[in-house]
Amino acid sequence: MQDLHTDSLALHGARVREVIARSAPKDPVREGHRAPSTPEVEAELRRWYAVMFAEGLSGADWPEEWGGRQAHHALHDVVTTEELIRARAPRMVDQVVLASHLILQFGTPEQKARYLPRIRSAEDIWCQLFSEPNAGSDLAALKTRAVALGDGSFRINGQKTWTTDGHWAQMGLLLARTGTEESRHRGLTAFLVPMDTPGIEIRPLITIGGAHEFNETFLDDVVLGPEALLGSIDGGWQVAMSGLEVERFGVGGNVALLAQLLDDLVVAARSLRVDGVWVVEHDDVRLRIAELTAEAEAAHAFVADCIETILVGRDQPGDTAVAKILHSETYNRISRYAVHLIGSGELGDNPDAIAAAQRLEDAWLWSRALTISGGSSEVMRNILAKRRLGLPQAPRP
Amino acid sequence: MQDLHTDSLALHGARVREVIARSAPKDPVREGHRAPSTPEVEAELRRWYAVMFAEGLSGADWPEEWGGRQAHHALHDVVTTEELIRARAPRMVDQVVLASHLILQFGTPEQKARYLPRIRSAEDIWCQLFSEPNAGSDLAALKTRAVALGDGSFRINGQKTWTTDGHWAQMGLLLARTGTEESRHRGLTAFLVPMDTPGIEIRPLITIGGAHEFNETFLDDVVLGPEALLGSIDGGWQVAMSGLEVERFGVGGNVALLAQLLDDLVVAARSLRVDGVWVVEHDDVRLRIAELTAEAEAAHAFVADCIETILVGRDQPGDTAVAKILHSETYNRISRYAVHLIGSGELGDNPDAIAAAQRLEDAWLWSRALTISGGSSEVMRNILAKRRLGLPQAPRP
Amino acid sequence: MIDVEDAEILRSTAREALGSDLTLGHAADLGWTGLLTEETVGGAGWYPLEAVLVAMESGRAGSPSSWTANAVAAAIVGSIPELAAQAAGLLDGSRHAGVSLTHLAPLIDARGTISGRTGKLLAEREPDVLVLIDPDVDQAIVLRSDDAGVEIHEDVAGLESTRRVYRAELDAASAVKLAGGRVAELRTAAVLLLAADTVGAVAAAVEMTTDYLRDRVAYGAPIASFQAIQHRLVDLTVFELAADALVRNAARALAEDDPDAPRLAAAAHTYTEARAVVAIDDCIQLAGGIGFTWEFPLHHLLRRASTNAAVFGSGRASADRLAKLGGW
Amino acid sequence: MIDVEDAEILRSTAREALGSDLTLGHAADLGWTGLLTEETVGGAGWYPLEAVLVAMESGRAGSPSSWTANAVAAAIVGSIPELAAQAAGLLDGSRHAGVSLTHLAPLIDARGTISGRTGKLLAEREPDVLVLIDPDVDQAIVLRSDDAGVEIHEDVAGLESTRRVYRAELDAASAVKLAGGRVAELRTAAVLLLAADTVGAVAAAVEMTTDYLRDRVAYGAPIASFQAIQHRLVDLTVFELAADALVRNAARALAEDDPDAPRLAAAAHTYTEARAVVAIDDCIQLAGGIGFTWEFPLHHLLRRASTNAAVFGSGRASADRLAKLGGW
Repeated sequence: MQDLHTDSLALHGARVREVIARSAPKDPVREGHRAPSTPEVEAELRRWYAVMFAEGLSGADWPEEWGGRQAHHALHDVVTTEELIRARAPRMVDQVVLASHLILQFGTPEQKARYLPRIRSAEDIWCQLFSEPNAGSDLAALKTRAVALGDGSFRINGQKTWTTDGHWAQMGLLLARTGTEESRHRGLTAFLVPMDTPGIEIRPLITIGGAHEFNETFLDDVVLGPEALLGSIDGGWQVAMSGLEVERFGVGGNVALLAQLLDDLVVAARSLRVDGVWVVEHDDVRLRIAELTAEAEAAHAFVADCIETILVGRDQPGDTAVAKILHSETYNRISRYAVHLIGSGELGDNPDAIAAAQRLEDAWLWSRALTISGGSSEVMRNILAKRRLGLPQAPRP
Repeated sequence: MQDLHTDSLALHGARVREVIARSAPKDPVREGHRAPSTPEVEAELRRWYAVMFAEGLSGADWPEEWGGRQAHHALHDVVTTEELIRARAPRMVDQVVLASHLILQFGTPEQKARYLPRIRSAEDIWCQLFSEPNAGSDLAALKTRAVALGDGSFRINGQKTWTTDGHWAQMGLLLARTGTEESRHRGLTAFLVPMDTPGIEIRPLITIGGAHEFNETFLDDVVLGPEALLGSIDGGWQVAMSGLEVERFGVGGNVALLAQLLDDLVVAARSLRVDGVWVVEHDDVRLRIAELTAEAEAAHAFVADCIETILVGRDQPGDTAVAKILHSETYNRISRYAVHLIGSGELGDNPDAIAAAQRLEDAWLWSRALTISGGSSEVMRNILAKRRLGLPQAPRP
Repeated sequence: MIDVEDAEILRSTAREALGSDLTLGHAADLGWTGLLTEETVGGAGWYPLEAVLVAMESGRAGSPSSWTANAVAAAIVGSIPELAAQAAGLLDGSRHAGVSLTHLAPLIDARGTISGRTGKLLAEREPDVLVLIDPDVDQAIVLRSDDAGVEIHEDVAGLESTRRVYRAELDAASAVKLAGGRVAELRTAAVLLLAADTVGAVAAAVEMTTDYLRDRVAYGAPIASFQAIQHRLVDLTVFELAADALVRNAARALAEDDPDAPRLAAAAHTYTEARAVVAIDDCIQLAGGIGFTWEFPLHHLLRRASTNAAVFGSGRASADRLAKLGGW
Repeated sequence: MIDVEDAEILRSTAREALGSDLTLGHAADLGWTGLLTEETVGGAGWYPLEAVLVAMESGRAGSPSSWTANAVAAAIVGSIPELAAQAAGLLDGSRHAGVSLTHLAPLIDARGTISGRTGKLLAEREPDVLVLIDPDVDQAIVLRSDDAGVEIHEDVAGLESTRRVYRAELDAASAVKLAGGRVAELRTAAVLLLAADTVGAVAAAVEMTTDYLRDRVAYGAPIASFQAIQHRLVDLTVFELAADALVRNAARALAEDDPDAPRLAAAAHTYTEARAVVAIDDCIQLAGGIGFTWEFPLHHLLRRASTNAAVFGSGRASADRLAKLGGW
């Protein structure tokens, strides 16, 4: 497998670098500060997303009739992500990727024709309306109700939270309850919702890093026509679970972030004096950085392995949960140690060191998004206990 | 309170040191190798225990009629334990202390008259027959049955495990089920059992340190007369729980062990070359030892505080569980790091360093006894979740 | 020495007072600024344990007040005969102090004036009086913000959100020096007050997280009923209790002029500084999404503990001191 | 390069073979001793990844066999023209090798003979052939136990219980030296084989503990059904999987002559050495009383991982190497 692709991957990497050099926004991305903060930045970002689709840096895995590329291979996306991270260029919005795949899988021909081109042109940014204040990790508990009005349309009432990009998205992917209150995962239905539909109100939810990335979304008598239905009535769980599959390879390229954090840590540490001494001259600091490097290499090795086994169909249950734990918790530990170390000393005036320190602080304050969202580390451990280790469930007598 | 006792405690400490210098066995104790390995060592140990009782290093808290001292204060026992640890002199057997207190609290006048003097003279060593192969931490699950024979006597059948000192004890404190199989903690009864009663068989259970400290005990149609009953029939749980109180101050003096481990670590580290370099010259090693020292000081501070609050009756629920976690887990971490560090280098020929290294190895291999027995760290955390934090129990629908 | 019961009363009184946004003036009215200063110059006497107990409550409340800086500065200023009269303004809260740990030797120029940059100064507003204490030598210097050659500016980098961090740039400033005297004890006290503040922040974070998870339901049960969560909350509590005991134990030793006090203070700082940050970071994880929002107070406590960890010497410096005092 | 499926087959074949007490002779028959030695002198070629996979299984089985020492020694001996003929005895298992990491410069006396004490040599019985590899310089020396001036004795201190640790005292012994050549690759291979053995020991400990707790009942339920226990078992599994992937990744790099291989091997050693011991120690805690008994195999795995951690250089030396190769 590796021999087959090495050349193709190297070529692809070079092409991605070329596209980035030519078209990516000039301001480097900040971890945890991804949503655009001004109309100018937003315009620039949409322009770049359109380029990404046009150049096959996004959506290359779609069917050819919708703009995908025949020569595409899953590893190309891993390479793309790595290159984007290295260049600190904006990556595609996860929710856009999710919506694309679900529309391709569950959408009617009309839905595909209407939404897919608008995704490729970046006219439509998508957000996800799944989580609720009392149903974060436990989606089957969600309460937002969709009542069928008899004419094929639905009236929606409820509250959503953690709506990433909701404040600048045109479209939302909504999960609402069409079954009884007790129906859990059996009574859910998925909808495609224009965010300017009357009755939708968005309020910002500011992160601990001070960024406006997330929102609360209030749905008050929102009426959706039959064309908004994605998949079948009460078939929403299937749609949501299918979405989880999309993220399978996602973590692949992301581990490149760990190497970047370590590079920043070394850059900052080289300019840092703690208690009057250059800190990299201390064994304990050098060895601690080495320890973190080893952790990052372990995460990287596991993820690389994981991609290989998935490609040959020999992955084990829960491999992606293991990858998520390794990546997100190492990301947290590296950035936490770095901020702590830098805070304990005098960084001096080296602009590279100051920039690296700022990135590390951004990363630390963002790190809990990685260990909490998309299934918290605790939920991942529950899943692994059950699926990977096959441990018995606590009896409920 | 402190002013009141400072002088008295200093005097007591001096007296304990004098008694140790005069009478303690010459061979220093090894952690986890406490039970005597030869008849000569056993004789020496019993002689010393008798001295400890005679000199008030043990049993000073008993009522005066049974040999206790009026001027005794709970802090004296803390000082005694500290001094014994510092001198590496044998400490009193926990099970003897336990049996004494339970006989004093629950025993009939005849039982007191019969057993207490034999404890003071060290003719009787006691062991505890509580744990079973399928009821370690969960005593309410124990299965050993005591069937009343109608004439006031009982026939006992079952199996006990983790019988500390069972192989050289004269007496055992037994907990057996007199109620139905489902009676849990309500159907248990305590008995005083001569270990030479027909039907009792003892088999050694060797520790991971290679020591014979524990045993398995098989009870096969063991018949006990009514005089063996301690407390009331079906009142065994009360007896067992009262025993837990005895250990309240136990951890007090024991934290002195942590300081001793750290001293040994420093002694060994001073003679240690790792990868060709004296290891104490490395910042990382010096700071790691400092970290462990800080942990030990934290455990020490909490325990000292705990004793003070217990004495003025302002202790909080679970304080002793916190003390046990801090002491036992710090003991494990210090000894584990020490053995790891020493194993990574060349210790040289300094006999003090070699002896220190051996003690640290003993300590590490013994450390899990501290974190597992007497309520494992996991059980302590369950207790603290419930009693200290008042956390809700998982619902059982 | 304050007994168990009195300590409880002091803590709960302080907690109540800190409930509202307590400023330096209120703290002075409550007598907190005088807890380290001799009675002869208007202080309450030598009460480091009481000061530490109140500092824990300040940390718990995330209080902006910089009364601890005034308490340390008043004691230093009050012990210098030529400045003693100026202690009053620090004790009554009319003047704000900033205290920093700064290697003094490199700052003292040939003419005996002071030039260079100070360490970080933590205060609720720009300080009027600066006290720089050397980490190794028992020496301190006192400067006034309106002295010639003293320029103070706010340090806007860094995580702090409940207080402010300042630096002073000194240019041939004249300063009053204090060598020996009470410098060593007050340096130890200053370390302990920060460690105490951190312990308070941890206590608040752990309690806040525990209370939140007691009510919050997931998968049909309160999150705090899940055993894996319970054990982590217990571990956080055990750390908090041990750190609290260690800081108080060191303060008690300091109050009793026990020669072991500097070693215990170094142990307290070593034990708390990195662990506290990890503990509060773990609280954010346990609290889930809500803990990740700006409105929920956990991140302010995280920022506070993170700043405290290093504003008066790094944890590794304390560990190094602990090693040296231990003789290895 | 071996693919995912072939690797699985190799591992399960090795696991089966190691089920019974496998000695060096059997390992030789299975071709394991030749996995690092060139075909021209009787080896199988350069198969470090395969060797690492089998070493993992050896650690898992707690095997006494010291085939890995023979594999490294045969490759060194086989690459020295004047000794190449002697590789055969190491490859067929008729002679036992001991390999140690030893600073050579201090041992080489003025006449070019060797005097002093070697590092630790891990072997199933007293070795016939000694290979000492320098940690920093790409240099190795080969000695025979029956050479004049070579005295081997068993090192009885330490925790090891499944294999034996030896030392050689050298007194003006004549040795064959090898400079450059394949020394660097084989030193990297030797580190990886030990790290692999450790990963195997962790895997065995975690599986053994998980299986035990699945059946063991407390408070009316299997212990492995308690969530706090489940999460710890998961953490142990995650560590094992990551360590396994890292060791294999480094071995793959070594097989491909990737210049990054020494750095990855240093990372693998850094990552596994202390963590493996902590992980198995935690297994003993989780297993409760039974894990504390001599009969239960956990402590043998603990002793093995503890020995492996340092017998071929310390973890801190690997971390230092990692830092140096990273350029900081």
